[in-house]
Amino acid sequence: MKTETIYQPTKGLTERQLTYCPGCTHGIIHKLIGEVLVEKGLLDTSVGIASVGCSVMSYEFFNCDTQQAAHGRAPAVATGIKRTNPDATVFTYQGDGDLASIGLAEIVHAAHRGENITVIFVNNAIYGMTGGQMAPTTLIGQKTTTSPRGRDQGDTGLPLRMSEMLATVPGATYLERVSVHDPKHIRKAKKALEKAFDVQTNKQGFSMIEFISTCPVNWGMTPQDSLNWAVDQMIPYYPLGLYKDGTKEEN
Amino acid sequence: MKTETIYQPTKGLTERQLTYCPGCTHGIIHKLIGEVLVEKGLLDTSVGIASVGCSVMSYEFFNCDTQQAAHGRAPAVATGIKRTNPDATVFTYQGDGDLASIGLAEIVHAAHRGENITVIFVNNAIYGMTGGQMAPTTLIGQKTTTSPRGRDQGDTGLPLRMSEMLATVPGATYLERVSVHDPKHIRKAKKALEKAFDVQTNKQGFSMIEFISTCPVNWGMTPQDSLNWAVDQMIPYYPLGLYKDGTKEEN
Amino acid sequence: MAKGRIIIDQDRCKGCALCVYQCPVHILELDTSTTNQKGYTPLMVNDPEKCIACSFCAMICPDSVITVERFVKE
Amino acid sequence: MAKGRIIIDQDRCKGCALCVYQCPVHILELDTSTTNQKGYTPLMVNDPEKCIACSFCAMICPDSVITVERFVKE
Amino acid sequence: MAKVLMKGNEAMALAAIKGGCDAFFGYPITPQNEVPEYLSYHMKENNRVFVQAESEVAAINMVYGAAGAGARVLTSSSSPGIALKQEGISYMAGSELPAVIINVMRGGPGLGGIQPSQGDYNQVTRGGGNGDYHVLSFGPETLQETVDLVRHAFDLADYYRNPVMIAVDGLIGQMMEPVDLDNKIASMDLPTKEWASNGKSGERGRLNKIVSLHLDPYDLEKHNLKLKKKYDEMVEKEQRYELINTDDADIVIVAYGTVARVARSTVKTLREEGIKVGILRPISLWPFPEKAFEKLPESVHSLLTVEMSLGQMHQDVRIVNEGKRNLAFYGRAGGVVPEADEIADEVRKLVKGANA
Amino acid sequence: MAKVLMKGNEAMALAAIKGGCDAFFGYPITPQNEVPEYLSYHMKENNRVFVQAESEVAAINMVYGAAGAGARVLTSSSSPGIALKQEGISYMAGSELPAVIINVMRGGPGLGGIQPSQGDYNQVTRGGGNGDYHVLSFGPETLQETVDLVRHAFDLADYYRNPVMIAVDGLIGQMMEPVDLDNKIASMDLPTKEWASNGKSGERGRLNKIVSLHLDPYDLEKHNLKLKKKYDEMVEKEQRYELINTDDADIVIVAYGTVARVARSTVKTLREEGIKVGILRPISLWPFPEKAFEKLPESVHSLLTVEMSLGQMHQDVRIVNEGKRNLAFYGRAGGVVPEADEIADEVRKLVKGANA
Amino acid sequence: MAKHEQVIVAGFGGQGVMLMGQMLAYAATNEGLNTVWIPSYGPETRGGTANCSVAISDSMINSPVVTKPDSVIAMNLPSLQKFEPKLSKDGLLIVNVAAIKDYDYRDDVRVITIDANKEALALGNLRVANMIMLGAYIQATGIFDKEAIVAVFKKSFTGDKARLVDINIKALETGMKIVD
Amino acid sequence: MAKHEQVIVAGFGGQGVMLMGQMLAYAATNEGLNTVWIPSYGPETRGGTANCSVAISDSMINSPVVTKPDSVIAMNLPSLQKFEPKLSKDGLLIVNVAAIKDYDYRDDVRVITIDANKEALALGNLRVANMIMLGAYIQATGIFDKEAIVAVFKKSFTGDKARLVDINIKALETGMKIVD
Ligand SMILES: Cc1ncc(C[n+]2csc(CCOP(=O)(O)OP(=O)(O)O)c2C)c(N)n1
Ligand SMILES: Cc1ncc(C[n+]2csc(CCOP(=O)(O)OP(=O)(O)O)c2C)c(N)n1
Ligand code: SF4
Ligand code: SF4
Ligand code: SF4
Ligand code: SF4
Ligand code: SF4
Ligand code: SF4
Ligand SMILES: [Mg+2]
Ligand SMILES: [Mg+2]
Repeated sequence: MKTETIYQPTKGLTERQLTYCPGCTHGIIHKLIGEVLVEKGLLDTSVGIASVGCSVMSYEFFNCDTQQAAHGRAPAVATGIKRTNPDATVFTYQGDGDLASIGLAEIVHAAHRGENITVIFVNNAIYGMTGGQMAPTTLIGQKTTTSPRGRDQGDTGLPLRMSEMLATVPGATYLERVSVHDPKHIRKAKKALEKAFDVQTNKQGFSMIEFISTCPVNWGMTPQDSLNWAVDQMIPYYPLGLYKDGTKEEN
Repeated sequence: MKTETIYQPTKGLTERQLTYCPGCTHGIIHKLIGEVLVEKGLLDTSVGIASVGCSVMSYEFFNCDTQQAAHGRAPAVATGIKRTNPDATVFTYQGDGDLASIGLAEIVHAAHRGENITVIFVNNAIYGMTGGQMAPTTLIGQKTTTSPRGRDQGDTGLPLRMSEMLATVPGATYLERVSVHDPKHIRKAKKALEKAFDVQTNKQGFSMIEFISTCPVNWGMTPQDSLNWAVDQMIPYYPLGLYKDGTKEEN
Repeated sequence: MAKGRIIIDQDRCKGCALCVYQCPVHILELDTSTTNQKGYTPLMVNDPEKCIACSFCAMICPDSVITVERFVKE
Repeated sequence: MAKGRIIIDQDRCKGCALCVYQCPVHILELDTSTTNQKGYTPLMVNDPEKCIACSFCAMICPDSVITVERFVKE
Repeated sequence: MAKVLMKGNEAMALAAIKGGCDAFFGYPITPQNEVPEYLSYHMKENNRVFVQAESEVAAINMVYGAAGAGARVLTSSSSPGIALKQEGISYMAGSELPAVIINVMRGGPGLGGIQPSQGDYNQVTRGGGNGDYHVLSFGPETLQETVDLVRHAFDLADYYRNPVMIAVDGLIGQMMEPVDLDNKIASMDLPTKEWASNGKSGERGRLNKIVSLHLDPYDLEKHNLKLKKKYDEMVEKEQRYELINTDDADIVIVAYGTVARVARSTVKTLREEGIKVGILRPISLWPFPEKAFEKLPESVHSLLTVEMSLGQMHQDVRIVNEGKRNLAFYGRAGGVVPEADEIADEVRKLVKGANA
Repeated sequence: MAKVLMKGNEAMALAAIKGGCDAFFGYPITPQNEVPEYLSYHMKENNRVFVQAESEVAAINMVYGAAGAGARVLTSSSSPGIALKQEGISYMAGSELPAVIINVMRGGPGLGGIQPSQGDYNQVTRGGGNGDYHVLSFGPETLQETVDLVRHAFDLADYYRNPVMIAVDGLIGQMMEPVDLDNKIASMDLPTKEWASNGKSGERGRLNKIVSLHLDPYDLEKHNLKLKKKYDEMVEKEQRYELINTDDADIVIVAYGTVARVARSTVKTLREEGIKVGILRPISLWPFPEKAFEKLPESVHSLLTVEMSLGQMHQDVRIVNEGKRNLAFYGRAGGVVPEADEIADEVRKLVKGANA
Repeated sequence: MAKHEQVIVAGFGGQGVMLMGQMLAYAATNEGLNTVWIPSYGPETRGGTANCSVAISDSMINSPVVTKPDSVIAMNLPSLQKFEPKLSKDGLLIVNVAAIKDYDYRDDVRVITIDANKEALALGNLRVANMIMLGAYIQATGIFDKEAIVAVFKKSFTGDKARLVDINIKALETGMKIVD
Repeated sequence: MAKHEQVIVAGFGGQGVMLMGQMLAYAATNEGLNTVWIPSYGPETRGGTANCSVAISDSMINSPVVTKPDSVIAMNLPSLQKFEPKLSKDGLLIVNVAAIKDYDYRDDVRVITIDANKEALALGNLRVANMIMLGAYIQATGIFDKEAIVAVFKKSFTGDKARLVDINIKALETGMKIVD
């Protein structure tokens, strides 16, 4: 029988096997980026910025030019690249520790300047790479290696919601929070990602897609349980949806 | 005729003559802080944190214990003090360059942790001390030494509104923006300041009062024209008012 | 009859089982009888005839293990 | 008749004139005939009889130059 | 107390608690994560403060505030994280604030790697913050020496009102070894912190200020000279070192930390071969133990510096040596730990007549 | 071209433009503010990039990105600001990225003051970032030399794929002096940046990666050795210095930057008194011009290091000296510039028999 | 009898090789011996190989780094390939042959092969394969007696994990018996 | 004629002392002389005293720092008190006595006193007091002729500020005449 390939590994990623743990959603997000870059014809003109976190090696995975940034500074690195190469498609790939903790000033100011870049923000409510410490996004009660009795509001406050916060920054053009816990949501996430890159292509300014992601290893759950936990625990606190779309305001 | 003193220099400030330029509203804000600390009986148990900016020497002016923090890091310094001395009243005094530019991560994270401190944020839309460079709060079209042709949105984005942004941070309890351009507003500002310190006394978390302030020297205006410019130009973009009051939510 | 089939690049598989849970017709399983190069128990298809070529398994697979082909009537 | 009076600590004054604009009865002015220790033309009161002891001048003065006293009827 | 088997990082964390540490502020980074992890649990147990800061920059400035308010404070990080702390450390030195800083060194530069290294010797001993200042710093060899120094460091920091750094290679942080956390160590008689700016001005009847700003250059110079006096005192009093088998040595290996330990094996092997080799082991990195070199016998004709770096401490050896002895260097970089045999080969090259 | 009178900071900024600087990223700090101020106007005029970053940390990482994408990049700061850039500089060295960094030094430590200083010598020459790396750095004397070096620095940075630092005391930044911005300087033949990661992988047919991570220690060591080769080349080729009146000297002053200039007056005075004194003026700070010392005549019995610091470069003098000559040090700190007469007094103390 | 032992334990991450080494180090500490345990992870952060070394001695331990081990416990093929060559002459090599078919072992060392996975599954828990290997090791070297290790189990597995003590003891015994 | 001149100009911030020094440095540059202008602000950032030094020479300028000036232009009392002692013997001291009553001047230097404020107000603009002092200075030293300074004015005051050229020239002339 004749066959037609309807799904295959994207050319947007290299052949290198991913270094993520089994079932970690970093991999799904990588694939989406690769697919969108290929489908939009942007791969050859893109520069991806790997941040410090489990995705530090993503410079080996994206099938385009890459730079590896210091922890938290990917938006600054992106600024340097984009300003000197306005025609390149520049995107950062950042974890929640990277973006919401040490790199908070850099992300807010990239948005503030209306930097014409795309940010992929992978929120897994934990520091994956360093072994599961508390992140600003860790949920109340969540046990991590530095909140061994569960995150306590009195001591460490309530989790930061980055999309909501950035929505108040005038320079931010497009902000959406998505999830990849099932095919339906993966499709939606891809749509959002497409839009984010379109914003950049159209020189409409700063775009960020926040992905609800998992960390089976440091959450201490199976991959599927992790997806369920993301749905049951994370999404209620981090509602999915569009947080800002300033593309209409622009001309 | 017998007299009664109804207004006099506050004991909340030392005798040292302020180093601010003629007509700079930093001085008015200093007085208000001094008055509130005296009236609330907090002076003897306070630690004020001077940041880097024109107010760097404020450690000489507040009549209480003080620490001088590195540029932007006053909220971190305050955290160190407050956590080890929970009974002290701890406040920072920060300019817009200090708080909204280099110190952005520190202010957001102090709010995020719900740090039980009071922040005095002096927004004069410019870097005063270093000679009038552009701040994140500089208005569109405003000329500064690093936006010599006037701040341009395309290049540097739209001004950051810190109170609005911090209002999205769950840990922030009390946020208000005030002005000191006339006696009526000075009175209102004082009320807000009182409330902010009450929040701290009641261990209700993070409080910040944003003051619309002037910089006659670097704006290149007379002091009175500066007040007028603050009213006509700044306040429309930075509306006065309460941005968050979480004191009711707490018990 | 099968609408299509999946091709598994076994040595890339990390045995995370995410695909297993997504398959609407429940034909996927980990092969616990073996381990691949990396030491994981890889994916296998139980009842290929049932595949409806929905691509769900492939979409969720983080490691690009699965290729999906649809049978085309000639 | 004056309701009160202001006391000016001339050497602290920086001649910024903010008080001048705030005085509702317009009795404040800078003394351009002189300069103080710091080289500024300091504040002076033109018509003390008109002072209503509203404290506006003192409140706006950034440099704590002004003390305000109200006359109390005995 | 009996020795307990502990991981280096955890032992350092516990040692800090035993050293009277009131507060910890830090940010995760490999290979020192067990320090904050351990403390996140045990500081609260002891009613002390643990805060995971948003960054290393914030962490060191929290340390500044807490130290300025009179607390005994610890922070811990690894190489790139220490780089980010340099401004804050300079501020602390300038404001004369005590604190203990642990640096569990990994390979660099940049993100580098996470394997053990001594590539931060310059970073540790020459600051990197601005201005004329020094950080009292130690590079211990065994876990026991490390924990003893961590405990003692709190006293030293308070005594000098200056940051004290414990710089260990990642191996010391990651390995497990039996240690006695209650080992008898010197304890110092310290005055109460009358200078602390902690909101007790009422009680105290005087305002306290923590400041590093001195706008008048003559004031600042006076301040610099005051600091220098402290540094001179450290140079006088805090040089620490161990001389191992040097009494009759012809050749002396200069090495600290894990490298010194490896070199002990080298010495054992070579002594069996009849080669008279010893070790000069700096324990204090700044001040560099210049005095140790004065104690070497005349018989020593060559010094071989061995580092897990491409030659940083070696510059200090050059300084002390003043051209007196033949100098050689051997280093491994990037996280590679030199093996005893490699070092032995280098020593053999220095044996007189070896090359003849 | 005729000389124009310019303020040091502005002249450096213009020199950068003339040096082909494509982009500037920086954050205001006294006493270097005229650099960004000048460029905020003139870079746009020249269709180049000017961004005021939110902090020094962001600035150096913008520099990283732009340099990694192949641009000629400048950043500028002063002492505490440079401290904040140390991590980024270490990353750039690790990733082999070229850029020019201006440090207009002020008094420290901490916030210190805003008066001219050379208290950052350690910061400049010993890094402060993590790991085994070096920054090629220069400490020019006059404004002309400064602008010539700024222009040349862009070539050097590209040639070595390494950051280059121009470290001037605040006086050079703040003073005005006539300069020729088109002075003939050596220009280097540079290959195109095939390695730049700039989104032209399609055109190029190959992916470019900018990375400082090498998780395998043996890989990282290999990388370290590769870097070292470059540093060795710099040591070989980039030692720069001036010998002034040293041919017949008994005593030589070692000084750089403004201090060297002041010392010229000292030499004039003392030569009139018959004291044979000269100057060894390092221009490159790293590599320290060890070769210059080899060129000193036998007659030189003493070296007097003079710094606007309490003795940082002096450690390098100790290294080179190898105990050969009598060493002395004189330093002013905190922003005080030593006067010619003070230096003269110090020299007089070294005249043989002076103390006898 | 003077004790000097340097052993490397190696396998996939997740096979419990770190724990095996730690058990030895704890036992050594309890007996008042000097010991150093050093972990080592491969360049890949996850899913790669992991190993640790343990040095045990009744005198001071100089170089803590084990470069020429007296014993190697290899839990998989890559580990075997990596560490067999480093083993000192006449050393001890214990191999989990669960996934290893043919292998040409050095003939100047003592080789013990065990299908520890099979044995562990027989005990009802694949995860105790490591303790089977450990049992084999202490039996083959005589470095510690069973009780020394059991004492460590009891100290290490507390709270929730206390229930693991028994099966681990069984695994240990199984390993010891295989060598016996 | 060999030119060597070191002058310090000092006063309150806002009195235009920096500009005075710069005018001299520009004039020197135009004539192909070597020159160094160095600003100095007091420890107080604002409202304090400010001064600058200018060194001018037809040979290379070594130490750019002026410690023993040939001339001092003092615009107020604090400046006079600070810099008079540093003036070299037989040096030139030009003082704006607008706010200075009695003062006991050194007798080993040449002293020129001018009420520059009064003169400036007479010209209709207090802010040109500085250029009156400058006029006095060039006249007293002969270091530059009027045209040299006027040329600088014309180059410096452009655009909006071009209208300032005339009054500054008048001020310059006024100063020159006073010394004349
Ligand atoms: C300056 C600096 N500080 C700390 C680290 C250590 N570090 C590496 S990754 C990381 C956190 C990563 O967490 P996140 O960004 O959430 O990414 P994830 O691993 O969860 O995907 C930290 C703290 C570092 N490399 N550099
Ligand atoms: C790390 C560091 N970067 C830069 C500076 C220089 N600096 C001093 S104050 C200041 C800006 C002050 O502006 P703002 O906070 O708005 O206070 P203002 O003076 O306007 O009151 C800057 C950039 C510094 N001291 N330290
Ligand atoms: S540690 Fe967590 S985030 Fe990192 S790769 Fe593993 S599962 Fe994913
Ligand atoms: S520079 Fe501006 S903000 Fe600073 S004191 Fe002067 S007027 Fe006030
Ligand atoms: S394509 Fe659909 S039906 Fe076929 S195996 Fe995958 S998930 Fe199951
Ligand atoms: S999702 Fe992919 S990696 Fe996971 S089990 Fe299925 S095929 Fe294997
Ligand atoms: S108190 Fe009121 S009326 Fe009196 S001078 Fe002041 S402002 Fe004028
Ligand atoms: S407001 Fe104060 S400083 Fe300003 S003029 Fe009036 S009294 Fe003087
Ligand atoms: Mg994360
Ligand atoms: Mg400001």
